[in-house]
Amino acid sequence: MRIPCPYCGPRGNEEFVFLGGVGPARPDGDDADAWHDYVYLRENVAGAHREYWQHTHGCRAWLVVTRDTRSHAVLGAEPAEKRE
Amino acid sequence: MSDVVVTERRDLSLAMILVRRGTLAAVEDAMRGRYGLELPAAGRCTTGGGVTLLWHGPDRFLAMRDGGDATLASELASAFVAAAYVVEASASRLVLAVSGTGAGEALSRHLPIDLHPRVFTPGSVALTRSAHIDVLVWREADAPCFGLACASSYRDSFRRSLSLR
Amino acid sequence: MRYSWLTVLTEALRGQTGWQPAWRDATPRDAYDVVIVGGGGHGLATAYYLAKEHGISNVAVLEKGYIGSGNAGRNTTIIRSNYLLPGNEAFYEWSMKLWEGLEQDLNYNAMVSQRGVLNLYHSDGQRDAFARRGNSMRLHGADAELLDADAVRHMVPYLDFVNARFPIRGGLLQRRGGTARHDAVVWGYARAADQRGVDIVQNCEVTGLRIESGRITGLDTSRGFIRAGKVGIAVAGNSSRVAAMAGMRLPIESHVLQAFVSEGVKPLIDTVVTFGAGHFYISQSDKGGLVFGGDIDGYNSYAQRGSFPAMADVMESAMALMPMLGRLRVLRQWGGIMDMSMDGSPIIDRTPVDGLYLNAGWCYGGFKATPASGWCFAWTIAKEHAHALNAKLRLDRFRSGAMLDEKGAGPQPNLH
Amino acid sequence: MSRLPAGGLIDRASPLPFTFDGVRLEGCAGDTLASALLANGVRLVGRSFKYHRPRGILTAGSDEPNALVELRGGARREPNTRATTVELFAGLTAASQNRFPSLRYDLAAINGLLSPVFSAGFYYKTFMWPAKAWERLYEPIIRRAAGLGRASFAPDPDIYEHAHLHCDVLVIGGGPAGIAATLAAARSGARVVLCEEDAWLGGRLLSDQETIDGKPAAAWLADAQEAMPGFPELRVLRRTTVTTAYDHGSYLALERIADHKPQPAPGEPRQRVWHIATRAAVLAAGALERPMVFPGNDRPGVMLASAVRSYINRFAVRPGRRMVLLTASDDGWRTAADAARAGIAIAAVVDARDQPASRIVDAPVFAGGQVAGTEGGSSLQCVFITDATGQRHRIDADLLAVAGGWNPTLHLACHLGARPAWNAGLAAFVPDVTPPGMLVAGAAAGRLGLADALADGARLGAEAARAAGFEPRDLPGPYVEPETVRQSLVVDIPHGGKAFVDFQNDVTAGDVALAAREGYRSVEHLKRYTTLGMATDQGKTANVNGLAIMAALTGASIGETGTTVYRPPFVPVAIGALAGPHRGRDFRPFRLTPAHRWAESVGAVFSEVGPWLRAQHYPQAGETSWLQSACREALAVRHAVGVCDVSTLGKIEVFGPDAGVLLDRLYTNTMSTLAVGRARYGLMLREDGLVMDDGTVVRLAPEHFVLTTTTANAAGVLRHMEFCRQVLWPELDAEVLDVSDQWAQFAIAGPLSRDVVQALAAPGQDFSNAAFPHLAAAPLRLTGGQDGRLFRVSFSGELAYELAVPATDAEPVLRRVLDTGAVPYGTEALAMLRVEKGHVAGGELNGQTTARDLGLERMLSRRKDFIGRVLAQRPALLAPDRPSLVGVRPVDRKMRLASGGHFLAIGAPADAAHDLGWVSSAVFSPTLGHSIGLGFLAGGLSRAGQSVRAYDPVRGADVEVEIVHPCFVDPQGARLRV
Ligand SMILES: Cc1cc2nc3c(=O)[nH]c(=O)nc-3n(C[C@H](O)[C@H](O)[C@H](O)COP(=O)(O)OP(=O)(O)OC[C@H]3O[C@@H](n4cnc5c(N)ncnc54)[C@H](O)[C@@H]3O)c2cc1C
Ligand SMILES: NC(=O)c1ccc[n+]([C@@H]2O[C@H](COP(=O)([O-])OP(=O)(O)OC[C@H]3O[C@@H](n4cnc5c(N)ncnc54)[C@H](O)[C@@H]3O)[C@@H](O)[C@H]2O)c1
Ligand SMILES: Cc1cc2nc3c(=O)[nH]c(=O)nc-3n(C[C@H](O)[C@H](O)[C@H](O)COP(=O)(O)O)c2cc1C
Ligand SMILES: [Zn+2]
Repeated sequence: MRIPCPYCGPRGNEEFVFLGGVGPARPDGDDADAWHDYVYLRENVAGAHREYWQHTHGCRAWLVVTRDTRSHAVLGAEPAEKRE
Repeated sequence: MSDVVVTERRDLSLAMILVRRGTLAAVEDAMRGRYGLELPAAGRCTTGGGVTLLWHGPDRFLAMRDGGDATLASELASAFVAAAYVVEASASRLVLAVSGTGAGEALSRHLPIDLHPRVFTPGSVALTRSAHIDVLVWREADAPCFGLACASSYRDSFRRSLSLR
Repeated sequence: MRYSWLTVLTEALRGQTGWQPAWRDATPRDAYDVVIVGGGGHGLATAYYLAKEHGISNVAVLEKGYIGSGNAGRNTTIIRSNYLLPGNEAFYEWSMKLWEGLEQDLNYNAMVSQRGVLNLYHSDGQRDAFARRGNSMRLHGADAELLDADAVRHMVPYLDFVNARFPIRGGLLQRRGGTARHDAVVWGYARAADQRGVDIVQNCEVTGLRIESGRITGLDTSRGFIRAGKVGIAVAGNSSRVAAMAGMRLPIESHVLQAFVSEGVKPLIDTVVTFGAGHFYISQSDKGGLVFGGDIDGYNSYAQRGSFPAMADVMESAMALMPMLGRLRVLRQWGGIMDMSMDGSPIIDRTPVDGLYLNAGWCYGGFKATPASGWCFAWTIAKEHAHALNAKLRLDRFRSGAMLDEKGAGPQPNLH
Repeated sequence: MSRLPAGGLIDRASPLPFTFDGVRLEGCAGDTLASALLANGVRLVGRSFKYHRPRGILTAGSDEPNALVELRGGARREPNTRATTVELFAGLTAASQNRFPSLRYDLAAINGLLSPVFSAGFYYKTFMWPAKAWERLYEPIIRRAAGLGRASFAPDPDIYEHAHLHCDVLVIGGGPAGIAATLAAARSGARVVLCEEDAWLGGRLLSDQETIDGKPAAAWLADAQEAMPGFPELRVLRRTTVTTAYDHGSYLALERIADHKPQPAPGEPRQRVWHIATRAAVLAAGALERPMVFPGNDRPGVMLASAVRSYINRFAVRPGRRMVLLTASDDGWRTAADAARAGIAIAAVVDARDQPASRIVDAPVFAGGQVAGTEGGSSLQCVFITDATGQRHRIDADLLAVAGGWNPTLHLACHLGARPAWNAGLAAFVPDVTPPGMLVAGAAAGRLGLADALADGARLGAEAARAAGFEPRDLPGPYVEPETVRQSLVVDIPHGGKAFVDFQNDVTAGDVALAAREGYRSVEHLKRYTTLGMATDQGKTANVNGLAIMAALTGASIGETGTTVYRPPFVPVAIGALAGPHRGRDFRPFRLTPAHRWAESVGAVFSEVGPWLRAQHYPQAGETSWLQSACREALAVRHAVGVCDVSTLGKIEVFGPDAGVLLDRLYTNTMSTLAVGRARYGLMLREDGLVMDDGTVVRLAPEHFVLTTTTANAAGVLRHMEFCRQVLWPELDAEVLDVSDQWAQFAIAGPLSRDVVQALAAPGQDFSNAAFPHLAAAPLRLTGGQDGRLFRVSFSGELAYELAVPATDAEPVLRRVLDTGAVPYGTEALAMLRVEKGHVAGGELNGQTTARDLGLERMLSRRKDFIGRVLAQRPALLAPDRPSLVGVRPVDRKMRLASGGHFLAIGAPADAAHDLGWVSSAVFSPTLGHSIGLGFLAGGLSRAGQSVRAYDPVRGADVEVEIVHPCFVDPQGARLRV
């Protein structure tokens, strides 16, 4: 698989570390249920999936990659952090 | 490929430059003013005033200068004032120079990136991985030579992976 | 038709013409007391034990493809009960006991082969963690032995004891562990369930779950609507997709795990060996192929195939451990979709929907669980509460904090 | 000898001696092992898997199911090697396999007589009684009988290489279609890579008599190859098989560099794996001929018609003297012409189709006939033909050429999971959906004729270049007489005699019928029940025939019946090649600390800790065990001063106005209040509230912190911090940087450590307790002129410092430390010291424990938020019976404790219900003179003073221990504050 790093160009997935789907926003209260859902529950879609990858063995940027989990087709990749 | 020569560059000053967010322009000005040097774009390096600046991730640069007098970091720090953090890095990396007409071909055995001269033009930089070791590789802008750097603790294994003992 | 030497010999004389289908290729009826979604090992075993242990035989197993087309038909067949945590170990040990009598129970030779499972360790810390685990197994009545390097060398002399990057210091051995013929497990349960009246419906994909006032009433399928008193989901890698039909989000991600088989060779490796300093485990099938694998690829996928880095990792580990493998050739590689739970342990439980039950989260270790999983799931569906053996395999354990995290990797499924 | 006097691509002037089963034979350069055997009249080459039937050579390529040999010997023995793909070299040795005592007289051939019993899947119905007999009796017999060749138990002596290629167009297969595609793409200036499995380019052109532009095809081939070096961006890889198509234009190819030599030259790799990344690909892999299913179709002497032509035309070998041709394709008929030209008598031609070809041949032609059987033991002697009227004819022949039609070689098009489509007109499966960027040309696309292959190649080569962003020019292609390709798939369900579908796995038409009868009707069940297509050739010759028979039996169409899944690799690939150089000591790189060389020079014993090598202990003359050394080292720390290399700790710097805020969120305790020049112990949780890591945080300047992580978690913590900073809180004005390799770090510990530090420091720096108290931190100028950082932190519980200096200064500084008399200590002594102090480490920080379990609840700040705060409070994590940290010591102080034992109440039965916890760390305490341990116990310290058993049956140990506070030495911490 080749992940198109917005900074470095397409690279083999061995250069990346995957962290899972981009879920709902991280809660900031004390609601244990909200935390449970955030930490444990996953959409786990079969289809276009927004997910975190870090170009760990490259530029170390965390990316949000949109990838079809059925075909592995990459539909987009952008830095998780917009600098400026 | 027998003409490939690999040398370890020992007498170097290295410094990591972390640009604070929103201050890129200030750092650019400082670099221009102090060294007459442009900040490299992603995947590029620039050289001037004896200093080479290697892109090292978003808003990060590795500065390199011949001579291990360790003044580079403080010099840069004073040039940037608060616009960037400068971290002494001279001891952090093994740096190799790979030269010779067969250098690109020899390196392409080891590096997963495309080193074709049409793609990896002079002044190109890449952060990648070889033999399970993270490496920084660049093609010198003004010499038929590649630079390679990896964390200094991997020195022996990295040299060995390139079949250098 | 009972399988025996006698029938085999009789049929040999009759030109094999008298055999009947091992199971009926059933057409779905309008309604069943219980419908099991998923014709893998777990689904079929559940149906079998529902009929056998609980007398519930108005049961259908709905399978979207052919039975065994999921992970049951593509796993590396290792069976063992070498777990650490209470809540897991007793369950897997019960599974081991069921394996030990399975063939006679099913009248189908699943080639359960207790050839031993040897997990190697390469550091003191690893040795101590294995000791803790082995002791836990012993406390649960399972067998476990802690071997030093010499004992390992005696058992498997062809490992790299000379030039290893991570020298072998010893191993945790479970002699009762081993392998079983994965497809035969599927077919054996199917045949035995069929004989007890269960309908096995292939090419029948469940596309919706109908729920009325909080209770399951039936299923939409590619072969029409089917009414059901109770529904059990046992779809492994597709758990999230089917659960979503009931509006549920699960603590599960689906990841791809690859496996490999070599060309067949004469007996070479006669136990199951697991590398402790890399991702690699291996055994030799009775046909002669070396069956081996390693870690999951590490990203969500429903594609049943992986990419090169995970394969490279396996091959490098293989050579690091067994340099004699160098000239043997990989014949085929494939992938399966793993239902990776957030703590690496499974779920066999009721759900918030009345009459809807969930069996999921098997990660890459659910083959060995097949008998106990079916047994416990059948119990839970029949009695509407968990058996002591699956009491800790709860869906709400992440809410309560009672995770069963054997590896201590936390809620990051690609690390389990 | 069956060598033709002239012609072929062999070099008669270079004879090559070789042996087969110990018999010395001779072939010539250009031969394969198979052609050389045939040239020597050897037809019996192997025995089949199950029935041990005699088998010969069926094909001339990598689809060979029968002619498998053990090649080479000793550590280089390669079982299951296809004789048809081995290039002959001088001194080659090969042996037949799966036979005993010899190939000709194989005792296990008796299995053939028992075959009525050994039908598909019979073992699922038998061998069940008694239950224990499986492992003891049946399985060993089955295992010995199964398998094919024998592997060597010796390590593979050869080396393997991996390399990378990037291109615009990858062409797979160097037949006419591939060559045309290559030239078309290369002319556009695109970077093109052509991979051809064979040592020669040309594909079928090497084996067939074809005319291009009015000249023999060889001329065109020569011109094309001459043109190739003129394209600087073209790379031609011969002996290179593309094995796998991966996602996003990645391909894997295997180059056999030295397999055609006796052994690799010194330093030369045996094989190389190419990782190819391309924008576009042209699959031009040709087609494979299929055999036909009739009784006795496996007898040596039965050969694919295309292979007969290969042996005649390419290898100048006459594979028989009298030939019957059985064909279901027009293409098969060429064989008669070529054979006749080679002096082979044509005994008969059977065209099995309903509408046979009308060709002229000087032999009886049986239109619409079939072969009903063969005779001849281990070498064909006669063929029984049933003609269209059902009449039987006996024809003497020693060669039966079979042309069952061609299957496009579409495997790579299906590696991403697509299934091919049935093309009824062509009577073959053709690629349907292909991987993104892949075009299929020539025979691989089902366009079987040469004219089509050339036209396809040129067109698709250009199209691929265009897709990669180049502007190809269209040039007129060469002229080839157009032909209409006609072939059928003839499925007769044969009666009487074994008719093989899968030769290697001995799957017969009867087995397919049995599977259908027993309900294993899905092609995938058919495959798994009968093992059809699961042999080393992956059913290249078998699958389509097998599923066609199943279709005929079930009444479904072939298209509905479908194929099984195509999986990589296209041909089997050596495990050694896939592993490449990463084996043995090079399996993973080593990280060495800056003081490693020094430690080596003083004879330190190292251990592998993750990527690192760490000094475990430093044996001194006269010491006989690691324990003795470690005790000496630890006591030096307790009583004088020691120095330990702790450079393996992760070191991370955090900068910026928001650095403190970031650290407050990452650590459970507050870091933003830390004063400049101070250090603090910190604890990090995961989002789920369990402990992730611990370490020290130092504030060097208002906007500058440096922190350490444990060695084990260094990479994970860095990634976590980057995630938090970049993803969770991008608004924070803070930067995180790994500085682990810049700094060497030494722990200098013991009551005399202040003297050491003072001696190292350049004059004018004051390290008195008042000036530099516990948890102070400051930059340090050393007497040697180096700049370092000094932190007053202690893991050992003694007065202690950690000194960080740039890695390049490590050795001189360390030597200065040693000159002051400090004793080097390793990880064993370190462990003793920390357990004596009750400090948690790996055994306790195992990802399963909470701060509360560790007795560190007080570190959870109540005044601020931090990662893991809420979920750490879940009820089960607060349950009173959850095991928590205690110290233990044996009641009988002479007893030794080991980590991993479980706690049981005295007198309680040893079962899971009475399990109270476990020992997580155990050491011999040199300070106390006995074993001590840390562990997790239900009820924790509320049981202090009680005794429990530490039950360790896997080590045969059972020790009564007393529960004590986990800190065994200086519980008040007085020593570290002096
Ligand atoms: C490569 C690999 C190696 C493994 N190795 C081992 C091992 O050595 N030991 C071990 O213990 N475990 C191993 N496992 C794990 C084990 O195979 C699985 O955990 C186990 O098989 C899962 O249970 P199952 O058999 O019921 O699943 P499956 O066989 O996957 O059954 C689920 C079935 O549900 C069907 N289905 C899905 N969705 C629907 C729907 N909507 N409608 C109808 N049907 C549906 C699927 O088609 C499938 O047949 C391995 C797995 C893989 C992939
Ligand atoms: N008239 C007919 O019925 C008929 C039928 C079949 C073939 N043919 C003849 O076959 C030829 C077709 O031309 P073509 O170029 O399509 O096929 P080809 O068979 O001539 O060439 C294919 C080449 O691809 C190579 N190859 C296959 N898989 C490979 C892989 N994975 N990696 C590397 N190399 C691989 C093969 O070794 C072969 O050299 C024509 O000469 C045609 O006349 C004719
Ligand atoms: C234990 C085991 C042994 C296998 N042995 C073989 C084998 O000898 N030959 C073969 O072609 N495939 C073998 N396979 C792989 C299967 O052919 C198949 O690839 C796998 O079950 C996944 O199914 P799929 O490829 O149809 O998706 C084996 C699989 C398993 C699980
Ligand atoms: Zn990048």
